[in-house]
Amino acid sequence: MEASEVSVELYVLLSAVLFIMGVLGVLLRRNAILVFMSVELMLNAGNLALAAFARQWGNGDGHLMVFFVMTVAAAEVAVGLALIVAIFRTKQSINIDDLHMFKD
Amino acid sequence: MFEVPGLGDLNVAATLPVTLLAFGACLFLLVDLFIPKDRKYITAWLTAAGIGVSLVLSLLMLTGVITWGDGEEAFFGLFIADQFSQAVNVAALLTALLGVMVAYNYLDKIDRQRGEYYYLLLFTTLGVMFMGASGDLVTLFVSLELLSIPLYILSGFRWPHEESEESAMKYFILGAFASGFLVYGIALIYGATGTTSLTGIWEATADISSGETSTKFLLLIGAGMTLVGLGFKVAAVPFHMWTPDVYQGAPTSVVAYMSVAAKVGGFAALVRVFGAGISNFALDGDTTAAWQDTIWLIAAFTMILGNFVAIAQSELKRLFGYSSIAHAGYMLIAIAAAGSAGVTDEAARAVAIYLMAYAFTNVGVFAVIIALEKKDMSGTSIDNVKGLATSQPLLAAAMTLFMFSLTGIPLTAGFVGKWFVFKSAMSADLIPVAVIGVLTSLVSAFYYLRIVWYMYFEEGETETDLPRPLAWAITISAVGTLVLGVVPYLLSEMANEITLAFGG
Amino acid sequence: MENYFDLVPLVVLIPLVGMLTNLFFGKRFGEQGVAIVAVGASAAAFLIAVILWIAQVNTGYVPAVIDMPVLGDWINITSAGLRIPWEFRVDSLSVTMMLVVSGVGTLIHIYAVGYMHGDSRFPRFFVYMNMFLVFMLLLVTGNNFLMMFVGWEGVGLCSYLLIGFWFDKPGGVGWKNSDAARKAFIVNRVGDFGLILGVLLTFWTFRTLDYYKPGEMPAAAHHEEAAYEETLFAPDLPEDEHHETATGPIGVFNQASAWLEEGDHEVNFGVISLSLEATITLITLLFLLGATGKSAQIPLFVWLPDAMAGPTPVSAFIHAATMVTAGVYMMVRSNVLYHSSDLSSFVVAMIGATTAIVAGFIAVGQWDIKRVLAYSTVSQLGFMVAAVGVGAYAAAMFHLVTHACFKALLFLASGSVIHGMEHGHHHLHEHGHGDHGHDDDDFDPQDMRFMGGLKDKMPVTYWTYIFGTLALAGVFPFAGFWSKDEILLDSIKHGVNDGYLSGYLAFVLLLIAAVFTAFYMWRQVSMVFYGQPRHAAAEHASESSNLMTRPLIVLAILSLLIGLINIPSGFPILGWLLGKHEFTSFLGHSVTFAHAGSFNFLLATMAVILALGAIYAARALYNDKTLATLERDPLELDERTAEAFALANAKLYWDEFYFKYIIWPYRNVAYWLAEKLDWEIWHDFAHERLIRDPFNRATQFLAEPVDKGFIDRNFDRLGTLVRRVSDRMRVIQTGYVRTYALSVLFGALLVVILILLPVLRELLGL
Amino acid sequence: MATVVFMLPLVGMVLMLILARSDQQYRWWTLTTSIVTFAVSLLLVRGFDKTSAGLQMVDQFDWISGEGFSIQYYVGIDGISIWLVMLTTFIMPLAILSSFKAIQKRVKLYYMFMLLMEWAMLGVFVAQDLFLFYVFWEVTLVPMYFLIGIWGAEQRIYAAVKFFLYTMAGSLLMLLAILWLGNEAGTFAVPEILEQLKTGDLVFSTATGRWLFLAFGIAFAIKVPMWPLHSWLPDAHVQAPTAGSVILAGVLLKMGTYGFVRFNLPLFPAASETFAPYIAALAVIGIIYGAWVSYGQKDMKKLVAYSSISHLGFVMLGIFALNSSGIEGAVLQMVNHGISTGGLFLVVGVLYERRHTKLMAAFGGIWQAMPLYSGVALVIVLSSMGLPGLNGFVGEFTILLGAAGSDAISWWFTPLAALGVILAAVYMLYMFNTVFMGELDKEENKRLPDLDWRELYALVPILIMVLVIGLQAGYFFEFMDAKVGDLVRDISLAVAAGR
Repeated sequence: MEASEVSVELYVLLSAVLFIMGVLGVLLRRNAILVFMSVELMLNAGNLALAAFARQWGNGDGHLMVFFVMTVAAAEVAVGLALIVAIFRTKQSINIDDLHMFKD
Repeated sequence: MFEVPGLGDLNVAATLPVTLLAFGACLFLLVDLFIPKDRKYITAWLTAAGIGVSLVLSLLMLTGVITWGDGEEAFFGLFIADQFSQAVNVAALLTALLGVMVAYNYLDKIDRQRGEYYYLLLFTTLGVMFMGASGDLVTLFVSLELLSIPLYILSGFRWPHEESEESAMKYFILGAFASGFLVYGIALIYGATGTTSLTGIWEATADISSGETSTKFLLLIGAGMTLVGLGFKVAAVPFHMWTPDVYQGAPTSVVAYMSVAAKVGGFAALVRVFGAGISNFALDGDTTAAWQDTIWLIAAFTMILGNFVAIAQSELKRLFGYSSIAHAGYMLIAIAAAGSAGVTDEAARAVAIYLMAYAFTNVGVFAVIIALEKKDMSGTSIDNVKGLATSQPLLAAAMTLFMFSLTGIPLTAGFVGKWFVFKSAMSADLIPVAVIGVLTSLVSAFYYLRIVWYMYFEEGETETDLPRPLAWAITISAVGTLVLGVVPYLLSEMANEITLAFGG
Repeated sequence: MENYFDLVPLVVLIPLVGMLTNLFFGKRFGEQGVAIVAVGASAAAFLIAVILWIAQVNTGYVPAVIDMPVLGDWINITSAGLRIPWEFRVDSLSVTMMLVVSGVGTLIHIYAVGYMHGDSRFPRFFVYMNMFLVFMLLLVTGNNFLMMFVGWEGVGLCSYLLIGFWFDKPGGVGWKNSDAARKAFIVNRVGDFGLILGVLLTFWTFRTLDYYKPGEMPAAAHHEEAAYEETLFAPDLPEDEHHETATGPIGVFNQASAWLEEGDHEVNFGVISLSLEATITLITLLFLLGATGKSAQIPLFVWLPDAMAGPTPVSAFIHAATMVTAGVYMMVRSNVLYHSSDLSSFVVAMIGATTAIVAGFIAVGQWDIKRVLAYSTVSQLGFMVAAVGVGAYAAAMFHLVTHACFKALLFLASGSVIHGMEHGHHHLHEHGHGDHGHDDDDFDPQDMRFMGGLKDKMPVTYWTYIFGTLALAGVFPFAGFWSKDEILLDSIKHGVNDGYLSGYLAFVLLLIAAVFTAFYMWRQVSMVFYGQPRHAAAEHASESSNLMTRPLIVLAILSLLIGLINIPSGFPILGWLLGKHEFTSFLGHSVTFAHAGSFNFLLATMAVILALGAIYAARALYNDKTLATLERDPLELDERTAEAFALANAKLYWDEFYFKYIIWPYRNVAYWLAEKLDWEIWHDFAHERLIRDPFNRATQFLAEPVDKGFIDRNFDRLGTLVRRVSDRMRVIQTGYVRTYALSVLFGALLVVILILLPVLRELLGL
Repeated sequence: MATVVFMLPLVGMVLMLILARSDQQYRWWTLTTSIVTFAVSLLLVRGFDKTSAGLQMVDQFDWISGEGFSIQYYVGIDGISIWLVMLTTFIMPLAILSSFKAIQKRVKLYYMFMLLMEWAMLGVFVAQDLFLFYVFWEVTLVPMYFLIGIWGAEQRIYAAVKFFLYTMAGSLLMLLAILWLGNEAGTFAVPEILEQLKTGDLVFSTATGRWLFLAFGIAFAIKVPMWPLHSWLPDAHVQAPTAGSVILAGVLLKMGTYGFVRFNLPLFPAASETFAPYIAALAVIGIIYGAWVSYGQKDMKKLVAYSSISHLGFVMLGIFALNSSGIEGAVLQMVNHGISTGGLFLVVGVLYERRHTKLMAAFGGIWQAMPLYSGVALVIVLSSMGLPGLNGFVGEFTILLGAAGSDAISWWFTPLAALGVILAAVYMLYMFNTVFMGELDKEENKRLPDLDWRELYALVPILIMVLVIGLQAGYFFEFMDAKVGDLVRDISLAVAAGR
């Protein structure tokens, strides 16, 4: 196998940055949809790392995983959006900070 | 170059309890469309029947009455059909069966009698079963999502009820967040080992143990992030915060089911990843896995926090939320024990036994809470059990049994579970955490006994609503709790067979 | 003849049957039936004792050991070598005690039938009396220390029950009686504490508690001990048989003799080892503590005067004639041990002699007729104990026998007086003679200051009382003369011949005590029988019934004659007529170191003259004085003696001392322990404040600040901080979901750091 | 055979639940069951081989086993456990009989718990497998918790919870020790573990032995209860109904002392030797402290409760004298204490049923009003005080004898413990004098009815046993001798070998 032009480490580093951005997004955003998107960012950071490692190892396992993650992410979003719609109907808000009924 | 594998190569026979049910679930989904709204009991019955068939098959395979398939691997190692997975199947299916039974009338009560409930429940059960059987991180991840997503929906099943929706939303956001960690963790493990197959990882870790430090870093960070994802599912401290809120907000029948199912799935995956996949990843010169200390610390904190905080609760659903956190801690002891050489199988066995015991007991507890719950979701405060022993002696007796089981008093299933867990800790020389375990068991007696005392020693008026399926569910739970406690060899005979296909 | 020894269990069992019969059927029998059963049981026991005595004499005084029928071994721990059978011992010592106990007992039973007539608990009284016989006879017939201990505590129990017999008397008397009963039991228990420790030590020293094993003979005394020619009374057995028994299983006393002869024997028990001599000293001192309890010696004599709260027959029987002599019996039984320990003997002699003089002194200052007699008993027991201390075991037993007769007589006679006084008092009430200006509530039938002039009213009582008094004072030829004289002589011989200091000391103290004895006895006689009646009740007193006076007469005769069983060898004529040392030689077959005393004419004369002098003095002081009711004592009025009298009257403040320094502190500490230390501090404070509350606080802490607060507040703050860092300086309300997510993140970081620690450690080479 | 005896109460309970219908029937079913159990347990005594030191009438089969471990259903009796089994079967009918009148609410539940209690207690005494033992050990908590909590006095809940938590606290550590031991040995059956220890197949370090000893010991010490862990006892005793106190004092506390003899001594002989002086010191403190505190009480039940601390101090002292006299005395004293203190609680219960107070100050002169009752009470009080000829003395004497001759503990424990005998007289007679003697000066006491037949039937067996043991202790010792002799020899061999 020939040496890659861009080393795997850099891909992983990028993915880590993306992951952290995703995490921060979840933490800082109040809008539910933006939060979902941040989660997607985290998942895709994982995907990037998987792809990079797949390249390093030269086998298909990582790619396989990537496909599944993408599929699952889509399913998650579907459910998530449905939930958001439902909540919007009852609360007229998709601010996740409004969800704090349980406090004892 | 590319051959289409035959069914024989896939070894489908070994996977039948799971795959049959999967087909069944899809079928019911279709059938349900043609069942009129006022006859949803047909769906319920169908679901129960499907679960029943699968349960019988799993039991037969677990006890070795039938040995289908060729070897313990199916689908080229993606699916592992070893005894452990059969045990997980049994626990999951039992929970599902009881879940259906407690749900039917409850759904009527809250006016949400829908066919979706049943097949969503079936799908999460499938998720649990696949998790227990996953031989690859890919299947593990997918089945985790299969377990989680229907649960998010079920938590919000009572919409447009605010609390239910809120709990679904919280569960969903945090669950997805945790999934992100899991995916990233899987990526890192893959990066370290070059494979997503657990067998492959197991083989590779031996090299890593004496390999480069950076690879060790990669593997351990990956393991840590995987732990976050799975720890969230089982509600281990500090990933437990969602538990009480979701338990309180979600429909009680869902809680009854998921408090066990999510744990079964989560622990099955933990056993697969930690107990098998990276179980022999020890640093040079160590006899125990590098991650062992982390897990037992988490176990300790989980037990301490779960038990202590539960004491302060007065809302039963919240209380048992914390109680379920505490029980996650006990099972984590066994996971930690799996990190010692030679204890893996014993630990997996302990987890499986604990899960079965917990399935009976905890579903039973929530079934009793369902009986207490009123239409407006009130009636689940601890004060509501006052005087239960006089108005409903049998119900109170069952609840007492569950309480003793959760406390770990002998002759109940809970004791057998704790016995095996602590025993595995002893085998792994994890004495400090075992000490914490028994001491927190004592703490747990505080709040479990308080419920008994409210039922028996206090006077009070309690209305209960006990339709027949619910009564049967409670009966089965109680009998199961008692039988497993009195004749634990039923469990242990099975348990002796419980071994992992690899690992240790 | 040996077969008769098999009867010995009956001596215990017959009173037992009597007791059980009256216990279950007494209510149905009526007084007469109960009396027949109880007296019959006692008499039958006496009869058997007589048979045993005759059998002893006719078999050449061979000791016999008889098993209890039906019952197996009492305690039997083979692996520890402990075997305590129910075995009775028939030898001269036990037969002597049996005769005294059942003989005097029978007379007192008869007397009590009259005395207790009309009491609502008549049957119960006789149940107790028979029960006492059971235990007392068990005490003296047991063949091991533990059986003796059964009797020992059993008689204590009976004493408790009988002292408290009138626990229900109104006006606070009942409580006082109950307290007296309890005091007796507990003080005795203090003594028993010593005794039981002594028994434990005995076992670990000799590995048995049997006095002698069956078939074993008491060893003969060592030759060098034979200071007097007539001393030795070796068992009438061929020499070879003696040796044979010595090699078989061997009892405590012969073992002790054998080892002492060997010399240099070490005793190991538990973790320590001691020389045999030291061990025996320890054992004997512990036994002495037991004896001071039961036989009312210093420092434990305080219970006996209070014990007079019981009915008078009880005082006569238990607290004068029999039970209180158990200590003396026990020490005589252990003569082999006491003999070998000079230190113990010294202590015993001193305690006995001191008690004799102290109690004699206190008796002078008492008003209560029974209390005087009670202190007199203490004093006389002091004589016996002192006798043991100076090695005069036979003399001690001799005095025990004579004292049993005349002290029982005196008590019974005093009971008759009390009965008469009560009768008079009743008479007074019935006939309305209430015009004497005395408040009747103050009337006490036992207070001698109400009596006087009873000589003519109660002639039988008077004469028998005189007999008793003379016997007690030791006037020739009454019984007390013989026995007391022997003790005095043995004491001085112990000093002069053997060179023991204790002999001299005991002699002097006992001699003074004897003077006190004569003095307080005549003081009593004067106050009770002479002069004019001081109260209307005394005027109307009348003689008691025949049931009561007949036993008095018998006992009076015995008081006169019983001394003749042991005429000392030096005494003219009588010795030749009646045989010398009959009693001592009889006893010598079971008491190894019983040696006969001789007679010293000078000493005897001196003693009698001193006694008569004391009587004269008392007569001069009290006889002619016609004291008014409750008037002060002449001794009190005289400045020279006032202080001493007050001291005697207050019993030397002995009780007060105990109350102040033992009982009150114990009780107060008990309250403090019970209420403060154990309850408020340990139960409440330690468990609630130190365990439960912190636990609750921990719970609250984990539930509120840590679980909720840590997330809700601190993570909120942290979230705000993060937000600020990310240039969003708005203060916004945070949502819980996100704080939960933050906790997940931090958890993740924590987990990652934790999980990396081992690698980091490896990296850094830690 | 052992199985038959200990399963009978359970069978009786199930039959009662199925067949009995009215309160009266529950009572008689339960009583009959317990009497039948007693009768059958007499067969144990009859069939017992006194010469054998081993287990007898063993029932054994594999219960739960797997690779590297085996848990067996392993029951049997030996010279030590037989008397505790007999004590249990003897006490239960009396306790049941004494509750006929006192228990009027939730009758069915009550008798169910009584039989459950008997079953569990018998299980503790016949179990020879650590797992089995632990199971029954914990199960005894449950019925007692309810007995105190439902049918107790005013502060019953506090007492019930305290009882449960206190005793559970100790036993959980024992659980760990059991697990550790079983894991090392590969079996939980005690005889097999002992065999391994003897042959050297199972070896643990001195330190480990001590830790294990403590883990077992603390559980037992709480149960006994040893000073200063006694704080739960007065609460439980005072609050429990009469029958509860009888069972508690009569049998439950013996489980602690029995545990020491059954497990601590043979399993950890070296540690036993090491700890003996300390435990003996605590025991002696308990003897004196308990007696002293008893004297300061105003409540009869509390007085008796504290007296238990004192009496069980004797038992502990005897056990840790580590010689046969001490141990046999201790075992007999367990029985004696069960009978005497059980009897005392019955006696107090009689008065409580009539006057609904247990304060001594409320009485006085009861002897006059209730002569029969007082006579019975006197005998039981005397037996508790250790009057020779009655049962208490034999135990105390042999214990003191053992302590005095013990190589394991210092000599001065003996006189201090003997001091307890005096103090026992002090507080017992204080109670007897205050309640039974003195003047009958309170109006409400003057018309108290004497014992009825039912109460008499509950008390007379106690009197009989008091006398039988008191006069024929040898018979009882004979059963233990072979076993205890073996035990003592094993301990000294083990100590010599440094195990």
